[in-house]
Amino acid sequence: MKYSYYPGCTLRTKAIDLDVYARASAAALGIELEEISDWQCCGGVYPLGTDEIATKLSCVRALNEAKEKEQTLVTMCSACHHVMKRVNDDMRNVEDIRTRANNYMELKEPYAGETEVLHFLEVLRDKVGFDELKKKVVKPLTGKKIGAYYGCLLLRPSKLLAFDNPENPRIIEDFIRAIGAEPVVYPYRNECCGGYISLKEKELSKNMCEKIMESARGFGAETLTTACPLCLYNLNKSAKASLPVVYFTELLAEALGVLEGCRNENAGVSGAEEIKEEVQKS
Amino acid sequence: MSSEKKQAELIKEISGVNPLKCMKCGKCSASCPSYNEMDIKPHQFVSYVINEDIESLVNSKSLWKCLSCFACVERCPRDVKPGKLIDAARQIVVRQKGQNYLLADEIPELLDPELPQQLLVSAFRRYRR
Amino acid sequence: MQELINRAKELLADGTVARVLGWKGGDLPYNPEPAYFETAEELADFVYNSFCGANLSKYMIEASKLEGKTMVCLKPCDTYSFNQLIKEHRVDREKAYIVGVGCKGKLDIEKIKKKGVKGIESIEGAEITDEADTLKIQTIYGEKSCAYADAMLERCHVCKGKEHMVYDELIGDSKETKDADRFDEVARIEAMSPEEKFAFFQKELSKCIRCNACRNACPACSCRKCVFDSTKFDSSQKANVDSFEEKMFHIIRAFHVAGRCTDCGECSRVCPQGIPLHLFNRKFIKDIDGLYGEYQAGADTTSKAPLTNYTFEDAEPSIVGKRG
Amino acid sequence: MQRIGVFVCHCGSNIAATVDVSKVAEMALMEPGVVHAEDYQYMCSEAGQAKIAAAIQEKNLTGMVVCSCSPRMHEATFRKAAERAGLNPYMVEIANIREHCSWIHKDVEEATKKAVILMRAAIAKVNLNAPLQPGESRVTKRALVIGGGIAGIQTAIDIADAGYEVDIVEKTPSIGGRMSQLDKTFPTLDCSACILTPKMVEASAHEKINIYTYSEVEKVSGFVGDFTVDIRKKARSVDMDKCTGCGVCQEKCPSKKAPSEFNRGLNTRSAIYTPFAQAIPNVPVIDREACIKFKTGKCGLCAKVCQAGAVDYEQKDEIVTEKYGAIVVATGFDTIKLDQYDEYAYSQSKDVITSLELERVMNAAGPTHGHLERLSDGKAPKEIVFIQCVGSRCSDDRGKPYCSKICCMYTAKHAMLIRDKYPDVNVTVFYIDVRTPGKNFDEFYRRAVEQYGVNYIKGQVGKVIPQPNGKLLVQGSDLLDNKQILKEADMVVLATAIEPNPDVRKIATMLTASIDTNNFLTEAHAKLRPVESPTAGIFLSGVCQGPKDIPETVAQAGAAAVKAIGLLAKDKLLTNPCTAQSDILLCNGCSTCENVCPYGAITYEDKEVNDHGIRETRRIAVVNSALCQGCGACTVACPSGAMDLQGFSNRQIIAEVDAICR
Amino acid sequence: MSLEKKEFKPKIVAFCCNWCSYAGADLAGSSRLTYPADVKIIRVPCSCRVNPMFILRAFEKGADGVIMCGCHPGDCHYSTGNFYARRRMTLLFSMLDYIGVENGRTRVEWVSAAEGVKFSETMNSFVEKIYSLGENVRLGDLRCKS
Repeated sequence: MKYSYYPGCTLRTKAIDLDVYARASAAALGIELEEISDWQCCGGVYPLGTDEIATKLSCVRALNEAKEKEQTLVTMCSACHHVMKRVNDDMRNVEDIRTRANNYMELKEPYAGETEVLHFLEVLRDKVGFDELKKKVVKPLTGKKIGAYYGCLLLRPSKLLAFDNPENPRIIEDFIRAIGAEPVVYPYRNECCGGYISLKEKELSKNMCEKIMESARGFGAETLTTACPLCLYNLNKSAKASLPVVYFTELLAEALGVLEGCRNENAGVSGAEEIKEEVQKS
Repeated sequence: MSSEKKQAELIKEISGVNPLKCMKCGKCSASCPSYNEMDIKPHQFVSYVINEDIESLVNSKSLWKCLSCFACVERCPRDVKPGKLIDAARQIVVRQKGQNYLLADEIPELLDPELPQQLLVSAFRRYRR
Repeated sequence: MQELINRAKELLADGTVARVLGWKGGDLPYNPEPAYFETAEELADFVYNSFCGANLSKYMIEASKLEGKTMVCLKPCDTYSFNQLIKEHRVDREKAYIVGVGCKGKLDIEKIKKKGVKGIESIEGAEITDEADTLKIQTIYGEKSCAYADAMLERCHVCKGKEHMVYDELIGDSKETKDADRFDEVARIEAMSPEEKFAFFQKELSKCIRCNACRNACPACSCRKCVFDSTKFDSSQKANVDSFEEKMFHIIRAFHVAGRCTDCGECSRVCPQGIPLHLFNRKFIKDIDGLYGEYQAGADTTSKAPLTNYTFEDAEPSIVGKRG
Repeated sequence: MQRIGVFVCHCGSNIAATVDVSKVAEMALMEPGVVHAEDYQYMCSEAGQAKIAAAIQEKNLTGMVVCSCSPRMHEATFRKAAERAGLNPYMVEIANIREHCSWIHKDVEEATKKAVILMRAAIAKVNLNAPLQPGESRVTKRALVIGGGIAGIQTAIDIADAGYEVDIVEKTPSIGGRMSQLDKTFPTLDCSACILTPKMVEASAHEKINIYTYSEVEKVSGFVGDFTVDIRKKARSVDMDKCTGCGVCQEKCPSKKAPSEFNRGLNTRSAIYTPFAQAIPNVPVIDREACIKFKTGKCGLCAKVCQAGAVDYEQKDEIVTEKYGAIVVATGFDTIKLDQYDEYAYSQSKDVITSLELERVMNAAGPTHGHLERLSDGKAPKEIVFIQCVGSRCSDDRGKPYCSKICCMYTAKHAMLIRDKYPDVNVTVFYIDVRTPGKNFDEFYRRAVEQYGVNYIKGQVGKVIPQPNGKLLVQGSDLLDNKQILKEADMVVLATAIEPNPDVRKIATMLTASIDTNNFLTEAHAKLRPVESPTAGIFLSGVCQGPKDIPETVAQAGAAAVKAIGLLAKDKLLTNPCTAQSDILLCNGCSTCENVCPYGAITYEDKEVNDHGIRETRRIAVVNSALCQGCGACTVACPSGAMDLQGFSNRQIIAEVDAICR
Repeated sequence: MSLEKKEFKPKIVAFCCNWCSYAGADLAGSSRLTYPADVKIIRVPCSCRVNPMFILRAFEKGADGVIMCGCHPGDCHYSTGNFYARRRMTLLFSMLDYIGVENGRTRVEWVSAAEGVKFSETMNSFVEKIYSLGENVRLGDLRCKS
């Protein structure tokens, strides 16, 4: 199985763990992730305005490359998944956006949403299959009580993302079960962590994350897992954050026995300096 | 057309939302995680657009409290999608020159060592032109 | 041929049949024509050779009304037409004694003439017993030759097979002649631009003189009275004023036989203007096969015809635009 | 040549404001065959009809065109007017210059031009019309009622009381329907069983009523006055004649794990069961999927304990074929599935229930024997939240776009009953609007607020959040106080939208009765014929036509009965003469038309024909005009044009095409 | 023929079944949902009454577009009529496309009695399409054009 892979900006820097574990796990599962060449950042949030075109082009570029390679496009980060799927839907179903975006792009042949976009979790569920995954687990995480934290971007709007039941999702729970751990279902797992608001409204985000943590702990979770670097950041900032938060790929790598191999040299990259530089440039 | 009317039309156009479909059930406000931070509540956005009171809307701090978490969009029984209206109002503000809610100068002090790239680009896109 | 004549004599003699429907020689070596034979003497004129292309099944509509049985010679492809006529209650199976005759591909004299062969006196190699791959043609200008396959009717190149679908007995051997796909031509036209398509059919149909030869030969076109001859649609009996009427005639004709046409190719064979009329029928057959599942009219006498059948999931008419 | 009169209606200003009606009338006179044209304010009025009659008689008209509203509106009116004046009603054609012209166009010149063209098409058609005579068909004096809920029971009793035989076909083992599941009824709070059971008994004891329970309609053919229906009597596995209803089999049955349909799956029942104590007939059925005997071949306990020897494992489904003159659909409703509404945690918590489930919880015969308790732990709740409009009034594709109509009232009822019986339980209702149009309805709701102190909050709930301590956190809006509310509750009750019984689509297809996008059966006219289907002989009773409460259902059931009685009282019916006919000289007898006829109206006969001197016997298609409904499928299937449709003939339609394209 | 270019006013024939589409057109009317006056409706009992002859006849007489509307598949008043109509029209349209007639000139749309909005939208888009295709030169009978 060979896929086009769109890592996204954060997986190059702060969330390099999410990426490294994913690649190691994919390799262990016989999945080849072929990185999109010269990908550009998806923008982190989907531009909601119906007249937004330029902000969607980086996604179109990646989607078109996958189309040309006749591959499914896989994302690891919730936000990239969200933006990519929605832009793809625009290209497929919104004639105005499709026409205008194609006018900008000057592609060999117009892109009309042909590429299939999947989050890596969907690949595990729909392509690999959780039953198959279970068979490949070498170090089951037996006894671990893990709460899935979905947040918003994986689930909503459910009609477009077609990821899982937006109000009572189960894909990560099934994943947790497949790697031998015990999923803890708690009602706040699809509530927002605050998202980008945490840049300027730190308190607001903190309150939200505390609610989530409390709920998860109340139902017996010992660890939380997420697919989103921003969720991870916000949850970790929660003052009463008593639960560790890890990427789902880390759990996967551990279960597949490839974790040690990638406890990596990249650990400890300090992103702040680079970000500051980038900001100065912009 | 008055400028207020024009702006109301612009919001409807950018958002693709027909506010007249709203039946004022309040499910959006019941779902909003930022509700308490907002001066104009999600269900009220619709009325402001219908009444063409865009001035109040663009000056509302609610614009900057919305998380785009799409809970209101997901649950709205009438397909009104208040979150999209809010974003359209936000767009009207940030598309006017110099109206960015996030200034480059203030960024360094908002940063911390763990802060992910994604947060910054997301905030940039929602808050700036 | 002699075997056929002998058998016909026997059947006439023992009273099994009252008459024989076959072919008799024409005024030229290559134009035998359908004929009835009622006595052993008359059978002296009986011929069956590679120019006996005519499909005799349609004659059985009238023959079914006559007293007694008729022995009818049907080639493999003709039997599809006969089956279809049974299905439509147009012929009476009990009134027919079907002798399935062998076929090695029928010849098209126009193809020979197109090769510049003129003043034909006789043609050797066209007898059903001949095994020759080449025809020897005696003309007033001397002997010419022509490969058998090159002179074959278009329909024989896309033959449905040499198996008889319905018969009482079989006489004579057959030889496979299929060497092309019958939908190739249709596909080639489908791939044209609308302008090219229009120009193509405009050119072909402008040759039509509304002589009704196609209609008369077609075994599916067996209405007692054609809609184009009746007053039911205010469309009867007037001279063609414009090219549209030919189009209308041929489209409606093809539509009326859609799902019933066995693709016997008689329409094209008999057209004096050489219009490839089978291209209309084959288009419908190709669409029916593609949209509603493969269907061969006349392969049996019981299946539901595509146009009197449906499924809930049938394609919408908009598929026409989407196929591009 | 026809002598045609053209009558152009102003429809007040509805047409005249946009169409120059006098111009249209003037133009009419230039058309072939037209000998009279006039315009008038309201052609459908008595004065208008008098004008038509006068013209018919004075000008000796042989045909007429009315340029007016849609033929679906007044074609019948004008045909009757023509008939009274001595003109064959089928010589009347309507040009629809209102719905298809004046109402949708603004420019007078453009609309007038179009009106003229529509009129020309109608004139061209009338020129080819021929007088038609309706045929006659007989009426079978027996009615079928599909569905044995309160609607079906009431309809059946009313028809039977008028002296006609009625059969009720009910899918489940007992009649009674949804109403039998209710505890109390609004606005009087009387016990549902107390008022329903006597009706059930009356129906079953009525000498004119025959009840098929555990049965389904399998096939319907025929038409108004003469339907033939196959009814599948599913194998009950118990002999109805022998069973005494003692109940021992149910007691002894070792398989008791099947979810009870009657109690909405909140508890279980035995494999051999009657759905509830007052069931009619009081004869159990064996649920073969749950029965050990049927699953493994062993057991057979029920047969052993049955003293009457009524248990019959060999029983098979049986098909009964009956003839009916009229059919009443009373298939009722169910609540929608809630899998699209997981924000209310229905699938996550046992303490989130639907209102219909609450009915069972409150009922003495229910899973908790009438005690209000949480289904998760059996504890008495202290705080109950009701959420209104769950799945109703949703224009997204999760729910239903309509108001379910009954929820506001039954929620007030529930709130009141709880507060009355358990005064220490707090009840909060989240509502969008409280809708109480009905006699004593608003008073009832106000009583809940004023007398019983039910806390009504205007605002929808966004999410129900199960807490680790087992409570439910309800996050809702208070739109009047402009607050977001977080309320901890012990139970949440969802006023779940109702939808037509899922089987109704299948039944409607068999009946060729039309159905709307929400699966409600369509009425022949929304205002004037609300209990009839557009398909003649089919009548609508109860919620299958639209949401309604019990009083309304009973009223409609009676109305449907009256309509059915009106039909059954006739000895003969006039049939639509717009049927297919085959031209014997053109027919090939090829059977193509027969294959597309949905009514089996076409047969073949050997007929002697004289075709221009040639006499022979031919196989010819013959249309049974009593069966033919006039769809025209055969006319297009026929390659020779032998089959044609009266009133919509090939030449008539072609004349219209020509007139439009002229 | 005058030399000055006349404004193109297309002739469009719409066949509507009595039970669904004609009622849908009535609903469009009573809801005042406009569509161009170029559309003229012919009432037929069912879409299965529409003979390909009628459609070709319309084109012969100068129609620029022909649209047929019926009940949604499965909702036919006569239960199966539109199923047959669907196959007939699919094959006919395919044939017209095959001989080079622009596909946009023919359309089938299923419109229920409740879909006044859809009726009006359908007619608007169909008329728009016909305007974009222009006059029907390929199928028109020149005699009928002035």
